[in-house]
Amino acid sequence: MSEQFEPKIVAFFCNWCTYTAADLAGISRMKYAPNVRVVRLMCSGRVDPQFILAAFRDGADGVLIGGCHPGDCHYQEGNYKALRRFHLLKPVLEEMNIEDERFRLEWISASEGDKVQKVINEMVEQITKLGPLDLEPISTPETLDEMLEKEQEIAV
Amino acid sequence: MSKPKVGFYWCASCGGCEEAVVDLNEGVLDVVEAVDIVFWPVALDFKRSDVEAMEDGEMAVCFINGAIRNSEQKEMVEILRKKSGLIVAFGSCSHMGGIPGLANLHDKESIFNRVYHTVPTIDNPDGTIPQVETSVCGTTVELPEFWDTVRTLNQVIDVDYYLPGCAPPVNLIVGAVTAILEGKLPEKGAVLAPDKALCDECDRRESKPENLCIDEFKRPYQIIIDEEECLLAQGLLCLGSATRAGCDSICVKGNMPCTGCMGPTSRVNDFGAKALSAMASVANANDEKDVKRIIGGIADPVGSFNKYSLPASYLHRKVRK
Amino acid sequence: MISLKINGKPIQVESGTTILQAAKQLGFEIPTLCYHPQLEPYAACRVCTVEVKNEKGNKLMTSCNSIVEDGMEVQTDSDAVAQARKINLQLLMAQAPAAEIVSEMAANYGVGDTAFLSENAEEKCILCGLCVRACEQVAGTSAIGFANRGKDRVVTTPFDVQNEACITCGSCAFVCPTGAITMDDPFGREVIHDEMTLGPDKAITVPFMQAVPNAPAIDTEACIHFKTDACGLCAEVCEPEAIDYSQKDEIEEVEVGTILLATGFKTFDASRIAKYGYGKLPNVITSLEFEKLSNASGPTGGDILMQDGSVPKSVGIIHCVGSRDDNYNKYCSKVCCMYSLKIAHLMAEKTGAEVYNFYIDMRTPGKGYEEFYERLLEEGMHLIRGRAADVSDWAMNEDEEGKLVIRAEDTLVGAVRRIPVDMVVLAVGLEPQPDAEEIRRKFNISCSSDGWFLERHPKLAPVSTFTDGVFLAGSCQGPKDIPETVAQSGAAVAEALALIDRGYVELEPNTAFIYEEECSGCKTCIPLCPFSAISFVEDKNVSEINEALCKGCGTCVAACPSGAAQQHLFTDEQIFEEIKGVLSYV
Amino acid sequence: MGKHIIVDPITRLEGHGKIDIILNDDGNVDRAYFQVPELRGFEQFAIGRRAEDLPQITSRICGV
Repeated sequence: MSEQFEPKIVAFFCNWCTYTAADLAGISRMKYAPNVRVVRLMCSGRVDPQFILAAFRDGADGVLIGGCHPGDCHYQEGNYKALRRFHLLKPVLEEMNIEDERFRLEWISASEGDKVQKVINEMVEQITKLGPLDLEPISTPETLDEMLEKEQEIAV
Repeated sequence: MSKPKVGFYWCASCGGCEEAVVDLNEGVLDVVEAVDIVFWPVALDFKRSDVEAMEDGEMAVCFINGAIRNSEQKEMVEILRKKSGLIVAFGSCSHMGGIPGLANLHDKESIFNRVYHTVPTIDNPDGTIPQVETSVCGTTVELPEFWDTVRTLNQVIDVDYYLPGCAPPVNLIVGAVTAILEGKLPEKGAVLAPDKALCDECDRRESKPENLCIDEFKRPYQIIIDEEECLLAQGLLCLGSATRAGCDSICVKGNMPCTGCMGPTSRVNDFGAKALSAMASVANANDEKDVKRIIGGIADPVGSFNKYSLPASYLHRKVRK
Repeated sequence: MISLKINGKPIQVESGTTILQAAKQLGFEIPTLCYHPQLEPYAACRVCTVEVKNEKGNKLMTSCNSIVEDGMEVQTDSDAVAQARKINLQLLMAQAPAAEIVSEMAANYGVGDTAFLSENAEEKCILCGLCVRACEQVAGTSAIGFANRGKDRVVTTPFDVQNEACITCGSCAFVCPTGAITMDDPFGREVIHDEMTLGPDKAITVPFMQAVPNAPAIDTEACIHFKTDACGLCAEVCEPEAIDYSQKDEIEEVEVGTILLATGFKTFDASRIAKYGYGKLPNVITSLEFEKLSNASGPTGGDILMQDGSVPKSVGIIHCVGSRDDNYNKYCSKVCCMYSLKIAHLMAEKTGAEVYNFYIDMRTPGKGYEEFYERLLEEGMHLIRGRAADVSDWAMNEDEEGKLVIRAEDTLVGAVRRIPVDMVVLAVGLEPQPDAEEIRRKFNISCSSDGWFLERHPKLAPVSTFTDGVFLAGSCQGPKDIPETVAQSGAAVAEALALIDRGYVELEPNTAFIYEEECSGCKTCIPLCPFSAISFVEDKNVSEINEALCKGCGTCVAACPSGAAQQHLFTDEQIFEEIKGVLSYV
Repeated sequence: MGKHIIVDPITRLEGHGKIDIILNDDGNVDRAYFQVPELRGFEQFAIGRRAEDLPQITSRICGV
């Protein structure tokens, strides 16, 4: 590849802590890798595992969930639910050959703009090293033949 | 007026779906009364060439069961698509990939290697594996191309309706056939089953507590399963809350947890992820260590949550490395 | 009415009055020892003897227990009376040679010594029985009484052993005329620094200074009446008859539209930091105990005294006790720097002692605060920058002998210092109330990780909470000083009034809702809601979300296994499209 | 070069099947091949599943 690989990372940030922290990072003019595409949710507890898998299916190379620190959730316990789902989804991704570094859950409080910067930069660096997530697109009747051709190349 | 023509075909499946048709018992006579079955390999002697000879759209409807995992199946379903007015994906395998879809946790190479080389019962001293074409006596014998990825029917051809279940429950089949005959079909793409989860029709639903929190996930051999109480409340991984109703909860009636063969309800896209979310959410722990302990009690999450739905899920197959 | 004459003066008194009471009404002083107006007279000491003349003739009588009669003529200081008192006093002196009040009284009658034999020169008890009567009539316990007869008579506990009937009320010591009974600190301390409350320590108190309402109340834990059903003196002496023992704490239910939480803080328990010696070393006190000592209406009348009653010559003040410390509380308690400086100033002013402040950083933001700090520097206060390592009574040299030694690194000098002082004041930090978690749950609000109640937004809604209509004021929300508390309380009240005025509550736009026709009644969502907004509708077999309670986090939506729960503004469909959208560009 | 007869699918029995019959010039059967292209890989994907799931999984080898 002549072009430098630029990973796409989808980040689900909770409105109260991590999204605000990302704002703060911006206001503080902290520079971080531009590879993150943020989806704002009210709470990390709203992150449905479907969203994470959908992000991977739709071409994300990594997914980051950002929530309030334990005990700090603005909705009291939403981040704990995120934690539970995270730990059940992890082995699923592992079995599907999706590397550990591609899926992260981080507690970032509204004041931790620097942590947003650090986590994102770290993740981009790690995923750049790993390369693109080579998840085969799901075929449709229209794309099937094209995909089968590719599949044959791989099999040979 | 001639009777509508109907076909049945099977792809990567076990034949259980055909059995489900037979399970109509004497009801099958009414079906035969109402329609002409023009293709059904398990029961009737029609060949591929007979199908190819049909006019396009000649069949009113074709029920196809089984996942699609080789070139022959693709060719067949493509032909059937052309010859049929409606295509109904029949059973979990054509709906979501079904149990054969679990092969998407592996690839062609490892499956061939296992099946033709390392399985203890194999005797294959030359180490041959199936070839698509083999020249024999001046002619060529062909085998279908085995795919790397198992696909659902709608990933290969356009599908009009889905009849879920492994195998589809008889009453749903009757309902579907009646709807087709009476022309009372819902919007294209619909699943011909109730759009509520199984808890709705479960006999044990009243024993499910309102404040269900699970301290430990149990496996069926670890406990003596109470025959009245909600299975999830007993700690068993019952996916009834995520699975479409319509099966009359036969597994739960047999004192075993629901494993999700009917697939998700209409608002859910990825059955496994949603079932996983629901199960993880009720784990009764906030501390990371306790969360890991309780969640760790769910063995084989991929196989448990996507037993019938892996090819239809967002990740649909293992990432190649 | 009874008419009589005392020392020639006529008087009319109610029948049943004693001669002593009648004489008092006329202003004649009759000496007494065993008499107390609130106790039954006993006439044990007999120094109240008077001469009474009636139709039968002259007669010496004890005035404390003799009832007046019509036509009586009483002489309170005739020769016969003086002679009788002399004899009585000599007898009492022999019984209790160490009782100073008796010797003084005897001296008034010209008696220097007793003619009678004395057995115990140390004896103070005159066997007047006041204590026995107080114990019986006031305390209602009879924990002490007379034992033996004649010259062996003593006041003691039954069988002369310690007994549990005693409620340590101190009535006996209070009434004892000779000081034979005292209530002493078992460790011989003149001043007890600990066990201090903010208010006076009597059974009837105003709970604390500046209490609103500023009315006294009975502390039922301390009141004798509530222990033994006796006493009741306060009701006897209270003229407006304001005392009502039957009043009880009542729980009243009040329906309100807004609630203001101002549950405050608790101070850090200094004994948790063992190295500072609080509770073990004498004269190590907390800042709050200093406040009590310094209080003009406190136990020492505002004098700063050490346990032995002397004035300290040098004092160390250790800042940040329990604050800014990874082992205890990480946060800054905000008020301690300023109050420590105030303590330093008062300490120097009241005692003239050398005052050493050990601080980490001097935090004096606020109007006039920095100026106060400057003033202290000019006053010559010692300010040592460095966290004190420990306080010990281990002396390394003569100067440190008998002193408390504070070891600290002086980071400005770059040396470790040992500073011997007489007294150490620990500037304890602020902590959330121990029941904050319970209150939090009750009101469905959040706490920050430190345990302080969490405001809705640190800048945009600093006095609101996540429960509409519940507001925060004061240090339940985090450490703050008085002006800040007053300001915040004002803001909270204004917010509450604004809500009352408006009369309705605005709901979140992003609440969750359930498609009833798709809900299977699996109940997964119900325990997940921290706001108890989801309930189960039995007859429909579906869950239902109360949008007035829902705060819109969406946790239930993410968990709903059939997708029947959705969230306004954040539906699954919207988010899936958003994911597609953010990934659509390169 | 003889004739190549293909019977596809073989019917009225369970499972997919195809028969290739190659006749020699005399019209006699030279070679006959019976194909069962019904490979799904149970041998491989059953590994790693929960033991209690295997009765359910393996019963899907043949449902007839």
